[in-house]
Amino acid sequence: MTPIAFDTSHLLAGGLVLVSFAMIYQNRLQALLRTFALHAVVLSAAVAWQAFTQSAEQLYLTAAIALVFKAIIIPAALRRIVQRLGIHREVEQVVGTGLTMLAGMGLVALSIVVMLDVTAKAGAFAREDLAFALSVVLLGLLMMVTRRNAVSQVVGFMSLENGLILAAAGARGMPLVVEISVAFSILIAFIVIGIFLFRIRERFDTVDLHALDSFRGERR
Amino acid sequence: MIDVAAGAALFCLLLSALAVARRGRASLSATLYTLTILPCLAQAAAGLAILGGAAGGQMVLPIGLPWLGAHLRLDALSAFFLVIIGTGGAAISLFAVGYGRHEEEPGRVLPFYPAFLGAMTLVVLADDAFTFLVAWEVMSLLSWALVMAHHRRDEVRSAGYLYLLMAALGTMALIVAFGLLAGADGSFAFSEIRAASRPVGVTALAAGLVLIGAGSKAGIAPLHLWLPEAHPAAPSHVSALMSGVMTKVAVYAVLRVVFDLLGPLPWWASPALILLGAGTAVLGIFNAAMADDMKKILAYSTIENIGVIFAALGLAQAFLAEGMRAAAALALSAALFHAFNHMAFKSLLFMGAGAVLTATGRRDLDGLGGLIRRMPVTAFLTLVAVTAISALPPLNGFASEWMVFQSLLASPRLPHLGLEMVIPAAGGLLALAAALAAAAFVRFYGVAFLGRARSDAAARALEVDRAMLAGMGVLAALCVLVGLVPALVLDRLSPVVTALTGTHLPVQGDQPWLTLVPVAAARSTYNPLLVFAFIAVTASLAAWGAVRMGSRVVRRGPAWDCGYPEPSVTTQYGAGSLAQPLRRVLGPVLLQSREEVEMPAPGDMAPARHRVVQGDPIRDTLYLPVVRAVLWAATLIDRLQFLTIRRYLAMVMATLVSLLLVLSLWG
Amino acid sequence: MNNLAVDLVLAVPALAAGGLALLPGYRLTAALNVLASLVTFAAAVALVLLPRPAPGNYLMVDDLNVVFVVLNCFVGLTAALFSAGYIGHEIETGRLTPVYVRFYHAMYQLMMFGMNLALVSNNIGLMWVAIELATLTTVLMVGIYRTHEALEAAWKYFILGSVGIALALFGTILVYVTAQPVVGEGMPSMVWTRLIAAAPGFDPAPLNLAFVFLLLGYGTKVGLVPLHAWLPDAHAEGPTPISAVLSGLLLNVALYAVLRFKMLMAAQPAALAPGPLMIGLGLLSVIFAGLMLYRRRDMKRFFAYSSIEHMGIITFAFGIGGPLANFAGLLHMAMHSLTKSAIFFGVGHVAQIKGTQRFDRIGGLTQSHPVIGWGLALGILAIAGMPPFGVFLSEFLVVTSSFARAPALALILAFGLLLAFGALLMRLNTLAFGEPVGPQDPVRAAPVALYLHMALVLLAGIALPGPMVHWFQTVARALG
Amino acid sequence: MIAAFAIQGIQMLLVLALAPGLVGLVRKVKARAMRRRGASVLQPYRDLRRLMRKEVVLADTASWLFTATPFLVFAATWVAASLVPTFATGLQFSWTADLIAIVALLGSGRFFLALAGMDVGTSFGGLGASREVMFASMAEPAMLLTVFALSLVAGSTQLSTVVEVLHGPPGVGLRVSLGMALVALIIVAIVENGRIPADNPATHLELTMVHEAMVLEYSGRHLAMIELAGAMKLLLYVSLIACLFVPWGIARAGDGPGALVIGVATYLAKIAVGGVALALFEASIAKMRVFRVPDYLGIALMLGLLGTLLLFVSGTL
Repeated sequence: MTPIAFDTSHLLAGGLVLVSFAMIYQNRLQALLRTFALHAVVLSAAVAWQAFTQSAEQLYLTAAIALVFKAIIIPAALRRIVQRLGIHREVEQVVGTGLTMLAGMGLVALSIVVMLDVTAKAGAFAREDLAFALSVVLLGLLMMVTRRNAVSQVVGFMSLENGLILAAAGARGMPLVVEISVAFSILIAFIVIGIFLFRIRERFDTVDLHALDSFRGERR
Repeated sequence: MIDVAAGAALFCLLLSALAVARRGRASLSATLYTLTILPCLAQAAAGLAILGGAAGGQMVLPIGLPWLGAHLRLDALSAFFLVIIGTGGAAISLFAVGYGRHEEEPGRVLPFYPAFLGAMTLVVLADDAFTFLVAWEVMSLLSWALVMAHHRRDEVRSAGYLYLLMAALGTMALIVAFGLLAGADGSFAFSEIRAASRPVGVTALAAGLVLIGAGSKAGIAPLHLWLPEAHPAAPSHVSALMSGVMTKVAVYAVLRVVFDLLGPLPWWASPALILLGAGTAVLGIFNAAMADDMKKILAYSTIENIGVIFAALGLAQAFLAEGMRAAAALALSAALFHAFNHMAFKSLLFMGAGAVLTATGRRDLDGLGGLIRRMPVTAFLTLVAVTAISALPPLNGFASEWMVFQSLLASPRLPHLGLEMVIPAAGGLLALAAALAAAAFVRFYGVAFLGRARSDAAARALEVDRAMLAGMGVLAALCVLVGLVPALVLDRLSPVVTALTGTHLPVQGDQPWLTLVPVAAARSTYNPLLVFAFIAVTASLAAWGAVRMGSRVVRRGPAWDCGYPEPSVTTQYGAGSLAQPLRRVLGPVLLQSREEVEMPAPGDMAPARHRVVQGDPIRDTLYLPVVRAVLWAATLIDRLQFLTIRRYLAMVMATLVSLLLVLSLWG
Repeated sequence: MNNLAVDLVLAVPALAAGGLALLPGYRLTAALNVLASLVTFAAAVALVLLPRPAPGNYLMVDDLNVVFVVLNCFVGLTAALFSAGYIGHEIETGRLTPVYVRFYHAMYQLMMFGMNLALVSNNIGLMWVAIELATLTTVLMVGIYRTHEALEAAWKYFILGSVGIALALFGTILVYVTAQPVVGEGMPSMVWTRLIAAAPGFDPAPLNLAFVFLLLGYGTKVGLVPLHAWLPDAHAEGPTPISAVLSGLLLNVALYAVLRFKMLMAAQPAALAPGPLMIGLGLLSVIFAGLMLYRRRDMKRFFAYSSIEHMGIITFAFGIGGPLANFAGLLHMAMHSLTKSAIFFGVGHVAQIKGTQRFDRIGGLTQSHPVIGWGLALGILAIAGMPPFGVFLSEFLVVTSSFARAPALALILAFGLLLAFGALLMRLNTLAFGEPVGPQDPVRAAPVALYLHMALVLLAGIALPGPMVHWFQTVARALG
Repeated sequence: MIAAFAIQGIQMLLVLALAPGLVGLVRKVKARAMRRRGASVLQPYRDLRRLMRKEVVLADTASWLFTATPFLVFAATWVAASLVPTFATGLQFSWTADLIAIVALLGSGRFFLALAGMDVGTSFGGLGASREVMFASMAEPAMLLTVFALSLVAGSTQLSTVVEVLHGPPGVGLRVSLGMALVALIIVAIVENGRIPADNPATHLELTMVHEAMVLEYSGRHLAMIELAGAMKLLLYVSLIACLFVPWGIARAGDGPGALVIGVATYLAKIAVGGVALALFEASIAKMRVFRVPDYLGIALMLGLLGTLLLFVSGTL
C-alpha cells in the first residue's frame, strides 16, 4: 500500500471518528441527523477509497449503499418522524456533553491501545483501520447510552453499524457476502425500527424511552 | 440374590405404574398394598440369606451414566439394610392395607408408595455414584410427593418445601463429595473409588460432605429442621416408612461411603461425629418431650435415635483410626443393631399414631386420652413400642442402647486427649437422652392412651381393623423377640461388621442361655431372656400370692384424688402441664423458652394470662439469617428488572469496556 | 455439498414461510405450519440416517450440529403442534386477529429457517446472517400482541439484540482479519472447517479480542448476565409458543455459535483460554438469575429467568472444559431445550385457562387440572435438576467434573443451583398444590407435546442413546 | 451348684425380708431424732399385712395397666435388688444383668409407675408423674455416669466383678473419682427414693409431693406391692453403696459357710448404719422446692461427669 493510499484511508477513518465526536456533541435532533448524514458520507468515502486501493469493485456497491441509504434516505425519514412527532426540543442527555466527550476520548484511547496491542503482527493499515472502527463502534454505543430519546438512540446505533462497515471494508478481501448482508440487515433493521416507531407513535405521545419504560410487566 | 433384590425393586416400580394406570378404582388401595408386601418379603428374605452366608453378586445394567452403566451389587452391608427395608416395608404395607382405606387422597399416595420402597432398595443396591445419587434423590422426591399428599393444608406445603429444599442441599453435598472422590476423569464406580488412594484432607472433606448429605436426610442437628415438619405431614404409614426406614437408608449412605469407600478417617474427625450424634440425641428428645403433636413427638424422637446411631458410628471411627478393631466392631454392631431396632419400634409407633388418627381424627395430645379402654389392642401394641423406645429391659431398645454404652466404656484406651474429653461428655449426653426419652414417652403414652378422654372424638374412638393391627402386631412381636434374643441378631450382623472393620464380635449364639457377651463374661453380660423370665415369674408369683394370701375383693368407685375429685376432664394433666417441669429445667437453654405472666391491674376485669414463649436457637441463628440474606439480596437486585433500555445498554457497554480493559492490561 | 436432507431442512421452512404469508385462514395455516414442521423434522431425521456430505463453503453437517438440528426441528414440530391449539384460543378470545396469525405462521417458519441455517452453516458470515434473521423474526413475534408491554419487550429485545449482533459482527470481522494471512483472502477465511484446520497458525492475540466480541455478541442472544435484559420480557410478553421456541431453541443456537468459536480457540493452544471468561459470565448468570427468581410474580418471566440460569450453567460447564464438563454442557443444552419448552407448553395451557400469568392468581393445578398440573410439576422438578430426568445427569456431571478442577467455583455453582431450586420449588408449591385458585374450566387441548418432551427427558436421564453419547463425546474432545 | 442356687435364693429372700425393716428403722431413728417416740421398727411389716388384707378400691377410669403395674414394679425392683451383692459376690445369676441393666430395671419400674399415675386421669397423678420423670431424667444420667466411673475403675460393668476389684486384693486405693462417684450416688439415691430434701415420703395433701402423688389412687394389695417395692429400692441403694464403697466383709464366690456368716453379719451392720445415717440426714434438713431439685441433681451429674472425665484423662488404667 502506497503511503498516499495509506494516508488517505487513515485520514478518512480518522474523520469518521471525528464526526462521531461531533454527533456526541450535538444536542439538537435536527443537527444530529445532519451530522449523521455527514458520518455516512465520510464512511462512504472511506469505503470507496478502500475499494479503490484494494481494487475490490464490490466495495463500491457498499459505498453506494452507505451513501444512498444512510446519508440520504434514513436521515430524511428520521427527520420526517421527528417533525411528525413534533420533537424539536433539545435532546435530553443523561450526562453533560463535556463529560460524554471525555468518556469518548477514553474509549478511543482504549480502542487504540487494545487494537495496536492485539494486532501487532497485522499490517499497519489493518491495525489503524480496526482501531478507528472500534472507536466508532464504542462511540456509537456511548451515544446510545447517553441519550434518552429513541431517535437519537437509533442514530447512535446506525453510527455503530457504520463503524462495523468501516472495519469490514478495511479487512482485505473480505467476501462480498458480508457487505451485502450488512447492508441488508441494516435495511431490515431500519424497516423494523420504522415499524416500531410507527407503532409506538400509535400508542404513545412520545418516542422518549423514558415513557416507555414506565410500563413494566411486573410493576403494580 | 442380587436378581431377587433388583427384581423386588423393579416390581415396586411396576406397582407404581399399575397404580397410575388404575387410578381412581376403589379396590386399588387394598390390592396395591397387599401386592407391595411381596417384594418386601422377598428382599428381606434375600438379605437374611446373605447375612446367613449366601453369595451376593453384582450386575451392570445398560442405563444410567452412558459410559459406565448402572452398577448394582449386593454385599453384607446392603443385605442388612435390605432386611431393614424389607421388614419395615412389609409390616407397614400390611398396616396400610387397612389404613389406606381411610386415606382422603389415595390418588396422591398410591402411585408413589411402592416406588418409594423400590427407590430405597435401589439406594442400598447401587454400586456406582451416579446410580446411587439417582436412587437417593428419587427416594427424596417420592417421599416428598407422599408428604405433599394432603397438600391443601398450608403446613403440609411448607413442610414439603422445607423438606425438598433440604433434600436438595443434601444431594448437592453428596454430588460434590462424589465429585471430590471420583476425580477429574470421573471414576464413579464404587470399586474405583474404593481402590483409589487420596490425601487425608480429601478423605476428611469428603466424609464431612457425606455427613451433610446423609445427615440432612437422617436428621442430624443442625440439619434436622425439616424432619419434625415433614415426617408428621405425610400419611401415617408413609411417616412410618420415612422415620423408620428412610433414615436408615441415610445411615447406610454414611456406612457405605465413609466406612466402606473412604476407609478409616483421621482420629480427629471422630470426636466431632460423636459429639454431633450425642448432641443431636439430646436436642431431639428434648423437643420430643415438649411437642404436643403425636407424630411430631415421634419425629423428634427419630432425631434422637439417629443421634445415638451416629454417636456409635463416631465411636467406631475413633476405634478404627487407632486400629482397635474389636472395639470398633462393638460400636458398629451397636449402631447397626440400634438402627434395626429403631426401624421396628418407630414404625410401630407411627402406625399406632396412625391408628389413633384413624379412630379419632386427631393427633394433638390434648384432644386424646383414655384410648387404652376404647382401643385396647392398639394401646397394648403401642405400649410395647413405647417401652422399647424408652430403652427399658427386656425389650430391644434397651439391648442396643446397652451395647452403645458398652462401646463407650471400651474407649479409655484411646490415646488422644481430645477423644478422652469428648467421650465422657458424650456418654453423659447419651445417658441424658435415654432418660429424657423415657420422660417423653411417658408423656406421649400417658396423655394419648391413659387418663380420661379429652375430646368427644377420643371418647367415641373404636378399635381399628385387623390389617392395621396385624401390621403393628408383627413389629411388636419383633420388638419383643429381638429384645429377648439379641444374641441371634448380633450374630447375623457379623458379616457386615467384618466387612467394615475386619473383625466381629465373639459369636453370641454359643453362650449359655443366649447371654449377650460383647467382650468378655467378666466385663459385661446381659441376658434379657432371664430378666424377662424373672420378672414374669416374680410378677405372677406376687400377683398370685397377693390374691391368695390377702384379699381378692375389688371395688370400683370414683377416683380418690386426695379427696377433691373434679369431674371435668380438663383437670387432669395434659400435654402442656406434663412438659412444664422439664421445660423449666432445660427449656431456657435448649429452646430459649420463657414463661410470661400477664397480670391485670387490680380492678381490671381482663383475665390474667400465662404464656410460654419458645424459639428454636438453631432455626434463629442458622437458618433465618440465610433466608433473610437471600431475600434481601433478591430484593436488592430486583431493581435490575425495572431499568430503562438505556441503562441496560450501559450494562452491556460496561461489560464490553471492562473486558477490553482487562484484555489490554493483560495482553 | 449436495445432500437432499440438508436442502430440505432449509428449503421447507423457507418455502413454507412464503406460502403461509399468502394463505388465509388460521386453521389451514396452522395445519400447514404443523405439516411443514413435520416435513422438516423428517428431513432432520434423514440427516442423521443418511451418510454425511463433505463440508462445503456454506453448509456442513458434523457431530455437533446434527443433534441440534434434530432437536431444533423436533421442538419446532411440537411447538407448532402446541401453537395450533394455542393460536386457536387466542383468536377466540380476540387477542389476535387472523391477519396477524397469517403473519405469525410465516414468521414462525422463517425463524425455523434462520435457526436451521445457523446450525448447518459452515461459514461464520452466513451463521451471523442466519442468527440475525432468526432474531429479527422473533422480535416481530414478541411484539405481535401490540400491547404496551409487548411492544416495549420487543423494542428492548430489538435494541439490545441489535447491539449484540453488531458486536458479534465485529468479532467475525476480527476472526477474518486474523485468518486472512494464514488461510488467504476471500471466502476460505470464513469457512469454519478451514479455519479450524488452520487455527494453530493464527496469531493468538487478535483471536482473543475476537472471542471477547463474539462471546459478548452472541452471549447477548444467549442471555448471559449482564447482557440478558431483553430475555425475560421477550419471553413474558410474546405468545407462549414463541417463548418456548426462544428458550428452547434460539438460546441454544446462539450458544452453538459461541461453541463453534470456542472450538476455534481450543484449536490454537497459544490463544487465551476462554474458560475464565465463560466461567465468570456463567456463574454471574446462575447467581443473578437464581436471586431474581424469588421476586418474580409473572409465570413466564419467572421461567425466562430460569432459562438464564441454565444458560449460565451451560456456559460455566464449557468454561470449565474437559471431556466430562463439555459433555455435560452439550447434554444440558439438549435437556434444557426439551424441558423448558415443555414447561412453556404447560404454562401456555395454564395461562389460557386462568386468563393470567400471575402466580398469585393461579394455584392448586394438580387438584383442578391433574393432567396439565402434574405435567407442569414434572417439568419444574425436571428443570430444577431432579432425577430421574436428564437435567440431573448433566448437572451431576457439571458439578462433579468442575469440583475436581476448581472446587471453589463448583461450590458457587452448587450454591446457585440451590438458590434457583428454592425459588422453583416455592412457586411449584403454590402453582401445583394447595386449594385451586382462579377459573377451573377444563383444558381444551391435550398436553401431548408436554408429555412427549418429558418422556424424552426421562428417557435421556435413564439411558442416553448410544449415538448421541458418541457424538457428544467427539465434540466434547474438540471443545478442549 | 446347689449351694450357689441356695445363696442366690437366700439373697433374694433376704432383701425381700429386710426391706420393710430398713424403712421401719429409718422411721424410728428419725422419730427419735425429732424427740418423738415413733412407731415400732416392725410397723412397716404390719402395714403391709394390713394392706394385703384390705379390699382394693379401683377408680372407675382405671385400666388394666393400673392393676398390672404394682406387680410389674415389684417384680422389676425385686429382680434388680436380688442382683446386687449383699453379703456375697458371684451370685448364681449375677451375669443376668450388669449395673447398667440394673439401673434400667429400676427405670422400668418408674416408667410404669408414672404411667399408672396418669391412668386414672386425676390432677395429682399427672402432677406426680410429671415431676417424677423430671427428676428421673436428671437422676438417671447422673447414676449412669457414676456407673461409668465405677466400671472404668474396675474395667467391668458386672457388679460382682466391680465389687471384687474394689474389694481387692490388690484393691484400687483411694481415688478422687470414687469419692465423687460416692457423693453422686448418694444424691441420686436420695432423690430416687423420694427422701428429704427431694421429696417427703411421709406427706400427703401437699402440692410438693412427688412419689406419693403418683400412687395416690392405689389401695389394698396394690399399694402393698408398691410400698414393698419402694422399700426394696431403698434397700437396694443402701446395699449398692455398701457393697461398692465399704466392701469389707463381703463373701466371695466359693467361700465357706464361715465367710458367708461374716458376710451376712457385716451386711446387716452396714445397712443399719446406712439407715441411721439416712434418718439423721433427713431429720436435719428441710425439704427443698421442687425446682431446686434439678440443681441438686445437677451437682450429682457434674460429679459423675467429672469423675468419669478424670478417669479418662488420668490414663493410669
